[in-house]
Amino acid sequence: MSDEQQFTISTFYNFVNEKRLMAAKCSACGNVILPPKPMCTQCLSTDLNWIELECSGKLVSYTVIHVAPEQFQSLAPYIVGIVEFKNGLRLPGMINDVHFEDVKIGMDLKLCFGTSTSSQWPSWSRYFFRPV
Amino acid sequence: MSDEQQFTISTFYNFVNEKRLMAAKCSACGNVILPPKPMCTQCLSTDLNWIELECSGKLVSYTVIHVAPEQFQSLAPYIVGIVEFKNGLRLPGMINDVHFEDVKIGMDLKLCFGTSTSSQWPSWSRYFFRPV
Amino acid sequence: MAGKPLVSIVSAGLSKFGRREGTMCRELFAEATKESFDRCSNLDPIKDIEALFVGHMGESYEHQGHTGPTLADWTGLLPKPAIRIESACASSGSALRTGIMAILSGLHKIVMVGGVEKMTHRTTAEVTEYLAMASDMPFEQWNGITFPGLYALMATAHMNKYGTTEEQMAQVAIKNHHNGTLNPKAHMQKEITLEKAMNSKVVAWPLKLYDCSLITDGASCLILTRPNIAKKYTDTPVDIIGSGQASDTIGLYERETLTSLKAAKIAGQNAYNMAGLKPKDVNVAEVHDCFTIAELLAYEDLGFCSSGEGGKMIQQGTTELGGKLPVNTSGGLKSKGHPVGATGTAQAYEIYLQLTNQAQNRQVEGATIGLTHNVGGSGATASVHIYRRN
Amino acid sequence: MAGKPLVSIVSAGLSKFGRREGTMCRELFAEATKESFDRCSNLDPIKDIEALFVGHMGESYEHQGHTGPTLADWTGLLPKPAIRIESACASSGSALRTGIMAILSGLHKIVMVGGVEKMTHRTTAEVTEYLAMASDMPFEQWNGITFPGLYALMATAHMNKYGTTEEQMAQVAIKNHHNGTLNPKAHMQKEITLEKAMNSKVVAWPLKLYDCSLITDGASCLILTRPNIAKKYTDTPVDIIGSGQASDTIGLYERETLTSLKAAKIAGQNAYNMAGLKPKDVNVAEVHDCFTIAELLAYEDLGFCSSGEGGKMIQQGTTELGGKLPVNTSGGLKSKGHPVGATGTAQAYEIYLQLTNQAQNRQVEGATIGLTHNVGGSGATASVHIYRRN
Ligand SMILES: [Zn+2]
Ligand SMILES: [Zn+2]
Repeated sequence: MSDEQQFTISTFYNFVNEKRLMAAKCSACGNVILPPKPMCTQCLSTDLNWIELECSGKLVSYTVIHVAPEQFQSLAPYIVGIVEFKNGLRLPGMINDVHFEDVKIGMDLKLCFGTSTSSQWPSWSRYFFRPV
Repeated sequence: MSDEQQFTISTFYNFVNEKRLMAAKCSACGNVILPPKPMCTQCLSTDLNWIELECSGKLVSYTVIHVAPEQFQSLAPYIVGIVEFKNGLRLPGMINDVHFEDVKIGMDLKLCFGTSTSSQWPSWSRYFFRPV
Repeated sequence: MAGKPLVSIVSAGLSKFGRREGTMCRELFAEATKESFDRCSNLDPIKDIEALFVGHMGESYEHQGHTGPTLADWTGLLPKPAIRIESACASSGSALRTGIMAILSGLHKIVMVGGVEKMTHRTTAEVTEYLAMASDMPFEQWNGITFPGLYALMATAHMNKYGTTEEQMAQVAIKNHHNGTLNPKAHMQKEITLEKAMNSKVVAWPLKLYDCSLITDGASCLILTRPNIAKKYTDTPVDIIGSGQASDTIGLYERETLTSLKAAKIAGQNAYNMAGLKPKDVNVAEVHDCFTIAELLAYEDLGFCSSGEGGKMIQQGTTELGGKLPVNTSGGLKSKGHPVGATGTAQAYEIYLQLTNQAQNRQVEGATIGLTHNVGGSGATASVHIYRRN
Repeated sequence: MAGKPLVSIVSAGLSKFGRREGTMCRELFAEATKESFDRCSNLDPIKDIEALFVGHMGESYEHQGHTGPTLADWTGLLPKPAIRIESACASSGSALRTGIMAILSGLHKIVMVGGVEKMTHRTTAEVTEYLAMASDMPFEQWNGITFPGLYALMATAHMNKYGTTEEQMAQVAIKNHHNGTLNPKAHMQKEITLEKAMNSKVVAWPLKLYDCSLITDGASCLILTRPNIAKKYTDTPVDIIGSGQASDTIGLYERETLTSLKAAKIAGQNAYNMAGLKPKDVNVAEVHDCFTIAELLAYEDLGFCSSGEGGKMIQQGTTELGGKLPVNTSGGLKSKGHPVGATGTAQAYEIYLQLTNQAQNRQVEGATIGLTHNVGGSGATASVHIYRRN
């Protein structure tokens, strides 16, 4: 089984590394699944396909993290939020290149692609959000 | 409540730091408890006292650790064993200053006191065993 | 048969909550069990207690897993089956539910349920990291979202949708700190002012230090048995008449709404249905105020008020001692403290005290129905229990 | 009423065991559940399964706790109660017992039990450290004693007391590697020789590499229901007729003997008593061979042979395929692999296959009674179950 056929979080991040935002779509019931899961949680089918999503979305909620875990302490304070794409699919992430005062629920944001940061597990690539 | 009145593992190691091997003794039923516990597990009394044990004991079983956790890798291979003191009380620990070939079940060993090794939790002192 | 007792609580114990330097989980748990044994002189714990179910959230704090036998070892309960239950901050709520099933199953006649956590020996950064393990690793942790951060996302959404204010959240802290001064076992024993709360350091905006529960060491336990034999062990058993538990997505971002915990709503509804009661029947409740916003969500999710009215409810004083429905008389997670694994059964301990008239100067007069609401993570687990004075 | 079925297994699933690169626990568990759903077409999992109890040992591997809801989330089981059970390497044996209680309690009609662990993405040093968390931190871990080290202490004592040899231990590995070649889901698919086993690298003397079970990724699950409705879901349910569980001291050094696991003896005796059976009635068994010495101890503790006779029993071939009592037909932890949290219900999966004639070229002909023996840590938990072909 090639990696791309595995509907895993690891494959999702492999796509992120290729600068693509991908979700799983169930061929049986049409459910679009993000994060991807190996089995449709609506109809339990494993007949899935990858589909590419547009990177534009709207901010659902946000916060500013002041007390951070060690790994992120050098970035604090930083803004994180939950962003809704088309079809109501959502992902959380950091919101960069914006002042806290300018962040508003409902604002347009775009998912952007960072780079792989670690040779240790998990060596996933990063994504983040930025105002349009 | 002073530390010495707490029948805890921490207090046990405070005594180790003072080069004393101490156990809890239940005033209600006479049970001697090592490692110390705040409640007698035989009669559930919390009326306990500290008693000092002699450091001499006999080897019950042993092994040589070749694959060690990171923290101990620089010491590997090292010998560890379980030692029985009077009253059948037992503790495990490293056996130093002996060749593997000379280690025998039933041999006489003596508990010796090392030093405190860490400023991080837990900053307990070390003990180890050595042939008499 | 709504309202039929599932099990009876015949005793309960709680360690002192606080910074318990020089202790380990096993020693704190022994302290709690000792109280429960002393309260119940007709019980022979070593002979009578047949199993232990214990909530414990994090093996990282003490680098120690396999908590079930460790605690049985330190409390005289060997060789009885002893199982650790982990549902993040709802670990001992889940342990309680498991203990109820153990009794109802007929396999055991008397069981102990409880929970424990030792946290204060770790740095704030370490605790922040260990708590984050209860959230979704590949999307939430990976993006630097902390536990306060998740509740902050709910708070921002609630403020935006319903006009809830930071002052209203602070009122939760003020109430619970007041209650904590009446509870000698609470971690904090001091009143706070609105000014102090509002000016405290930001942890994850809009949540400030005084919106967050305390990092605390502590343990709690209950002894459960079949209702028909409970009077053999105590004159004042407390019956559990409703148990509801539900799960939700591990990731907060996967959920339809951020302004309500669906798992808590379902768990609450299931518990009410089992008990044959409605929210208005509850006289005293302990709810999961890990953050002040969480207590407001609890009011709404449990039907104590309508959606979006949580802020108004705290302002009206309904949930204060002396109000119509006192909530978190113990001081709650906010002031009593939140040793995560211990919290669920510590809530039950407070309700046990209230329903047996042992809550001293925080006693809710005439309380006959109590409720506990224990939430794990950002709401992926919720466990609700309803109690009745026997 | 000895021998009365407690619950019936109506389906079971197992992921491929092995190095499952690029997967997480939740994905492996989905793979196992998918098989169990496909096997049971009369079941509507989303509607019918009412709760999930899942064994998972270590939150450190994936920096992920709160495993219950995470797995429910990935398998369509939300919003059902989903609870993680941790008893070290006996986590899913404990989960199975908890699921049995859930059915017997009357609170749930159909539940899923299972277990999962993802380990191979970590270094050997990391895995060594995470596994050690199941042993006593302040005396065993603190003194550098690893998990293999604890079983090595038992092996040395057993050799000293009974004359058990390293060759006899190697025979366990040879048998289980052979069985593994017959199991397409086993991690290892290769025979080993005595020479190869004896010359493998020392891990903790006298235990060498081939005395140790494999670091493996995998997941397992069972679907349980009330015996009186089992036939609605499958023509070939397997009944569980005995469940025994016991605990012992967390520290190996605290125990009276090192040559037997008291918890396993008690758990076995309780399971036999419940089932109304004796050791000689068992036709096929999966025992906890985390290390080769552990399989020999299991023979003795379960009454398959007398104390000290384990070495002789393996030499006589009694427990080989074709012998009188085949043990670890799946390949055992040694060759099938040991994703710690998954092991208990993976053992039950093999017995389910055997008692429903689905074990293909490792089928034990005419097997009607099966047994599983799941041990946590160095023996602080033991969970024994007895199964009967319906
Ligand atoms: Zn579908
Ligand atoms: Zn005593």
